[in-house]
Amino acid sequence: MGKDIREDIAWAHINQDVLKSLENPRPLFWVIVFVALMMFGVGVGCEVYQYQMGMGVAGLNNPNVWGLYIATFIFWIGMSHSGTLLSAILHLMHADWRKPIYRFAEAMTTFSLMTAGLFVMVHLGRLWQFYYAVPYPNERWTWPNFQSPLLWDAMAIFTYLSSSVIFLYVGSIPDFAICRDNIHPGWRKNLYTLLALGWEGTDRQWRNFRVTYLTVACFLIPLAVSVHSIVASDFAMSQQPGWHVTSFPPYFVAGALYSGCAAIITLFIILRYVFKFEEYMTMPILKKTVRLTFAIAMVWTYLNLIEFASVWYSHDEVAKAVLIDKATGRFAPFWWAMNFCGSVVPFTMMVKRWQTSIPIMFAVSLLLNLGMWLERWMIVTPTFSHGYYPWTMDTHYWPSLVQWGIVFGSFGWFTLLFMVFCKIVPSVSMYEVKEMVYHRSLATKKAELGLEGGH
Amino acid sequence: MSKRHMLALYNNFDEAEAVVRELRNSEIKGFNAADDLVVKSPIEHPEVEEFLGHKPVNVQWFTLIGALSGGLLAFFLIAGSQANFYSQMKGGKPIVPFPPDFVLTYEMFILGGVYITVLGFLICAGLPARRSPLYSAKVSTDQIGLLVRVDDNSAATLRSIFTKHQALEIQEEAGK
Amino acid sequence: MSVSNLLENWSKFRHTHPVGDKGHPDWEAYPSEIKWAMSIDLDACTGCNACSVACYAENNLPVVGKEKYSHGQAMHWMRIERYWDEDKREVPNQGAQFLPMLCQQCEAAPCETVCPVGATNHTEDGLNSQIYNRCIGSRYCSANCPYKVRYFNWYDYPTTENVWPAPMEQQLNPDLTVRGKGVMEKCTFCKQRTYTARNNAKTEGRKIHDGDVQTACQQACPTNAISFGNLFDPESRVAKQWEQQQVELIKEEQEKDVKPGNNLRGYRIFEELRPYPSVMYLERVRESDV
Amino acid sequence: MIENGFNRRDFLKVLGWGGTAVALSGCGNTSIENGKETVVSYVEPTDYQIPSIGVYYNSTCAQCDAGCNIEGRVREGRVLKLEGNPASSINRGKMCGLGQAGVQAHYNPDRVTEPLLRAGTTTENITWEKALATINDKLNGLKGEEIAFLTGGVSGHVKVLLKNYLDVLGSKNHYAYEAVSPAVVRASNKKAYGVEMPRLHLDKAKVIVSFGADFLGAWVSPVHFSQQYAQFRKGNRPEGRGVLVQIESKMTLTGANADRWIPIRPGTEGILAMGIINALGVGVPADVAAAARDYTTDRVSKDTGVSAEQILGLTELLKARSPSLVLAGSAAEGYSHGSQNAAAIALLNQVLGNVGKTMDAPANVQFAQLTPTTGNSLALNDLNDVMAMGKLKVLFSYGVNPVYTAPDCLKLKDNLNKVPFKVALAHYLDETAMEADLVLPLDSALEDWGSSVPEYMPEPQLSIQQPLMENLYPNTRGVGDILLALLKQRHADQYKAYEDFYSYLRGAFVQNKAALGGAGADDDAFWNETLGKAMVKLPGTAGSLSGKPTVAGLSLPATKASEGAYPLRLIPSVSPSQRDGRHANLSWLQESPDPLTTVVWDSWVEIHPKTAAKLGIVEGDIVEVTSLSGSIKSQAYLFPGIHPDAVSMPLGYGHEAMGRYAKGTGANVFKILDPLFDKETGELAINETNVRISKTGKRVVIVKEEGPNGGSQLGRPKIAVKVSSDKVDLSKEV
Repeated sequence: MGKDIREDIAWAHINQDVLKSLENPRPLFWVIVFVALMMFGVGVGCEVYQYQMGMGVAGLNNPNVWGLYIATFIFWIGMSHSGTLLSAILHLMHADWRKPIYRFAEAMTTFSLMTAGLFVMVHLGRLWQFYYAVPYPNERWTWPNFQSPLLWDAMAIFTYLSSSVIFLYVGSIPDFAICRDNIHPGWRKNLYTLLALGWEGTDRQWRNFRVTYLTVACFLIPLAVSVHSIVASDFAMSQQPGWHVTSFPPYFVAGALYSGCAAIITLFIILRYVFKFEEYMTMPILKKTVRLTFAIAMVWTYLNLIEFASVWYSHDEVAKAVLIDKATGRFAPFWWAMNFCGSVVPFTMMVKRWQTSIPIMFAVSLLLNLGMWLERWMIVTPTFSHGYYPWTMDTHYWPSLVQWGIVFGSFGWFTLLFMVFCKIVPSVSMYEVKEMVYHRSLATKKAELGLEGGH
Repeated sequence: MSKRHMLALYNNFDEAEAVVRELRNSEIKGFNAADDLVVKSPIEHPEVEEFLGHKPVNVQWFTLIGALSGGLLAFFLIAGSQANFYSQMKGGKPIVPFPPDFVLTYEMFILGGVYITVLGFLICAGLPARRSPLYSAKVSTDQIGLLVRVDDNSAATLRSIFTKHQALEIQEEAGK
Repeated sequence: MSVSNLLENWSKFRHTHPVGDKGHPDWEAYPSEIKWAMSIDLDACTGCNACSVACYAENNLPVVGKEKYSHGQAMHWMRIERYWDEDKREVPNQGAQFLPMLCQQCEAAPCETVCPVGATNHTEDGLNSQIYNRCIGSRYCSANCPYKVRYFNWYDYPTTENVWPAPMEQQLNPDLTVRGKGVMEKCTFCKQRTYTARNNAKTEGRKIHDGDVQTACQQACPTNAISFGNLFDPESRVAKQWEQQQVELIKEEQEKDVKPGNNLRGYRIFEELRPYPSVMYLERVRESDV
Repeated sequence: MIENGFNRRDFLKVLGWGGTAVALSGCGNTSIENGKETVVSYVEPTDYQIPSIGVYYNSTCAQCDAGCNIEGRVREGRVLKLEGNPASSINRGKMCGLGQAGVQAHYNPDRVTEPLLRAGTTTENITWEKALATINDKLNGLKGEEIAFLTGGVSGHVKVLLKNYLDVLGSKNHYAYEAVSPAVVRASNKKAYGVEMPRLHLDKAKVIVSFGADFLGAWVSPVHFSQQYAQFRKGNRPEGRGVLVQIESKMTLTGANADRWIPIRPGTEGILAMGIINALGVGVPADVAAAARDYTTDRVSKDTGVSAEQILGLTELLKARSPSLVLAGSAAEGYSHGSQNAAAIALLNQVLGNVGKTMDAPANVQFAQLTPTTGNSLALNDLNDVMAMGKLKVLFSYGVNPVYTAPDCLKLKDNLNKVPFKVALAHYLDETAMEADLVLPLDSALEDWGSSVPEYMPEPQLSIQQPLMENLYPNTRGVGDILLALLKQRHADQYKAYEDFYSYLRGAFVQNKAALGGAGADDDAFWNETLGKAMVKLPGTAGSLSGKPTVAGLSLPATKASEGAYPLRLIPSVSPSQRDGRHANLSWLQESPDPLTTVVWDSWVEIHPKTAAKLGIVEGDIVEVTSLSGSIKSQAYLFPGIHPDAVSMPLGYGHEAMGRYAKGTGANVFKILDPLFDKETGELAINETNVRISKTGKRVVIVKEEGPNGGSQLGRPKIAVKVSSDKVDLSKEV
């Protein structure tokens, strides 16, 4: 069992430790960047081919008009939610243990949203006309269709992405100032000078900063909920069996938080190892994150069961048939794997000893994420393969290598963005760690005084 | 009378607080604690506000205006464009349907709110700003800075107060 | 944007379509006197595929070839489905059942509302239009179509080998486009024909008569199983058939179906999903005395 | 990007300005500026070529022998679409898929465009002068019997010219060959009714019992019969809704539309017909009754596999509802006792008193020289024998593809090579044209002039085939023009008045205008009016059906026990779109799913699920179908609509040449047919071949329209709904 952050850690030491992560990349860093670049290259290659030839090369067909692209899109959108959870919700709740880990979680939000946005593009049959979906006054005198959940989706993602970027940036300004003050002169210093906007930590700046940060956090919470509800609306607003479910929005939101938390555990472990952040990303934090994840896992499990139950007890025979098909048909292995990964694997998190076991939690978090990806796939594909119309059902459908390639590439893209982020933005929020340490030491002091005073 | 800036660095908030309280209580000519004193700190510390006395924050007004105008803009833009583009007739649906418009209004409400809040933050916090000449990188590390603007005459008084409270460092700069 | 336009259209805030198939209450004021509809008599349909081939000829449908067909990428706007009886009979001694399935031109179409760019809309003559130029290929319409009768251009068929090798491109009908890759397409009720007929009627200053326009499938059908026309015109064959079969357009459940023992055979597929399809089918009859 | 595929500029080139606005509104790059060809506007448009307005010209469909009257939609000089001619008594404005695909035959990318001369292994393009001169050279000094013409069924003025040419050459060798033809039924009809093709009135029958006559799919004149069928099914006609009973071993399209489809053991159709006669009891002439006495219901049931209950039920139905119509089709006639089957079925029809009610005689047409010479498969046997003996020196072939359609056992290809000079008049380089020494490229049916008299027509008529557009290729010629040119080589003086076949045809019509309903009219006016309609009524006298029920010569063989080595009967099926394979290169037809199996772009082996289970075959298994004469491989399709003792494969697939869409698509069933012939007519007994099925171990996913549910509606209500006739009131229907 690791120790929590030492309360007597020197603030200068915090600066040093974190700033170290920004400089002098280790070989491992370059290896990861290279691998990520290769993966991304595969994805780009597949996309170029698909762009040239048409969507047919993705192996999509008449009933299966959406494939892995939409499933993976939801996956990435979902992953973005944990950043908001950690930085906004826990911020409002004054859970100080979020402080060392929220920065990279927020970055994850931003980058997974950017990745998700790519999938919207990749999915379009006429990518070169994507701007038709953008609402702006134009010479064509046309507007997008505001009734379409896809448009709500685009709008929600745009709002979410830009708000997240702003949130991430605003929250990093004091840290940029630290970087500015400590980094050797050169382009990086200039960059940080620019990014810090002349931040000096004056009382006026801090005062406004606090209110702004709180306000944006307040906005982000309903926004995050609305984003995934809207993604759920893409499905729930349609008439298709297996999608037309009232509980979809909360189900999606829970799934989103779930996959995001799992991803945070994964990244937590990786960053902790790569940047030697053992002092900040401590075991108690991991433990808290794991417990939170477990709680969300149970919420998700519940909503998952609700979904099955509401289908099962409805009189919608077709939806029921889709459910049976999920459990017994061609996609049954994946469906059962999803249930296993999503609802059974998290029970390992109940074992106290394992909650802080790095290898176990790493494996578990990966499994959870796999389960969440499968969940999205199992939402999208079986409904297409087994829709209302018996004649057009298609059980032979299997995504082509192009689809897999682009999905694969998206992980490379995400990793690449994250790697670049790690070297530019401090992945641990220095000033907030200081705050945390400060408040904790104050509390300890008070407690000691209280004890001495005796009542 | 020319003014000069002085920056004193302290190890912790307690010391800084003691200095500020003393400065606020003392009557130094050409120095008004409310206007001429700036506390620079590496972390946000709510108590700073307490010992500095109440100072208003106006960001929320930006928020209110931003959110409302975002929402209104969205609704009228969407409803207006739908009503203007009659050919987008959807079987079984009104030309201007409220439920979907509400979703977008909601999103734009938040978008406007966030954008204008941040704009308000920049305005209220005076960012981006030139850095003041008296700045120490130690402030962003672990020390508390007290930046004062004072008449040349009173500089010595202040310096003595700073020193009394074990200032780690005192920087001075001739004023304008 | 213009204010007058805006106010005028705002005043049409409530939908103009769908309206009752008996005609709009204020018929004169109604912008369109046309609601195209179809009825298909499954007892007459022999499943011969003539309609489907006619559709290929009329509407520039690409022939995708074996490989793409095997991937489920066929482009037949009009497909003939063949069903067997499901009562576990050992031999299909009542033959097969054929069902020509085409876009049902729903009045409350699930596809229309979901298109992000408004590429599929409702026309004044009650069709479910598809604007190829506007389509960005999100395929949401197809995802939401319960009948799966929307067909996506998975490839750029005009430049695909052996789709229209020279000189086959000369057969293409210039009255409508050849669709490029990435757009959705579907049955239009032979839009080019209805449009011409409406124009001709307008030129001659008269209303459309029944028989002014035939769809390609209807025209080819050797057994006249398909009838097509204006549902608002009480003289049209299609209106008479709907009337006789007591099928009403804006109903998710027909009154006759609630009453037991009706001896009518008109029905619409997935009526209960409330898309108000414009195609009525007549049940296939099988002799009870054999 | 694929080169030389579709070129938008080509598409525009023929359009002129009028069409560009419409044509350009599609998607993708629409630049026409990068081409160097000139777009010519119609400053002075040709008559009837109004830019962007479609003009309709009447003509006659040449896709099958039904000879439907069509109208072609022509825009900017291109024919775009074929539609039925509403004035026609044959098809009344309707058209089948096969006919629609006629435009694809016209615009086919694999047409022969130049005369080809083969010398050894090399092929060279030659001029028409050289081609005709070569023919003349080769014919010089030959005796009449050394020259032969192999054609399909022909009629009209081409037939006249052909006969004239053969006369000139002193040859009597005109072999009219159709691989799939109702030749046995013709013969038995001739015997029973006195005519080969009596007129049928399906619309007047209350019951139709069809022994394998696929009149809705591929039999004789399907579009015409479909129209009658639609009437027959109408609940509001005086007779009420008709009942269709189809008896066959493999479900045809007609069988799929039957109220009762009765699978029967292959070859026992005649026995069932006799069984029904026996069961009828009353009203049967004594001699017939005596002959039918042996066919007790029990025995018939045992022989045919049709339950006694069903036989009696059917008998009752026929008794109760009269008039009825009993038809014999290819499924019944394709056996070595096919004529006997057909005779027994005709006998049943006669006994039921349908002659004169639902069946009557065709009119006797005045111009006998124009009436069709119908093809049969006997002709090929005869020709094959002659070739085998090496007697032929020059063989012309037109409209047939015997190298493809002849069973391997005939060794036709070897025998063909014994003919020193073979001329093929061809649209495509099909298998036969590949063997020919000289290939003469033909105009498409939409470019050519011609006239025809359909074999089956409700009213006597002479149909005109006229060009719907200019020749796509400068060096193709019409068959009439070729014959005329060949005749001119011999008798230039007699034909010098006719510059080309068009003037010949016009002359022929104008000369007989009085008989063709144009008495007293101006020549030009008559001709123009005739062309406008593209058909004229032929004068004719009412015919009558002769003959009364007779059992003379009727002997049905006992059913054979299935043979050990080849236990299954192979029933080659004639699909409505592929027929005998002559249209295999039309992509619309390849992509148009088979109505029953919904398979596209390939052939298949229909096996009853029970049989398949016994053999361990599942759908998609590549199976080898082996007969005494050879074997082919194809994919297995489990099909409930087939007798368990039979397997079926569609004809028309498995071309080795003919073009990009036909070549290599599926397997050719003709190849493995055994040399078994109908005893009376000598026709190839197409259903007589026995086969065995073995798995090859390979399995594919069948490419078909039908989804994985195999045509099940999964219990969803209201998709394709069927209702029992007592639950519905049809009499008030509109």
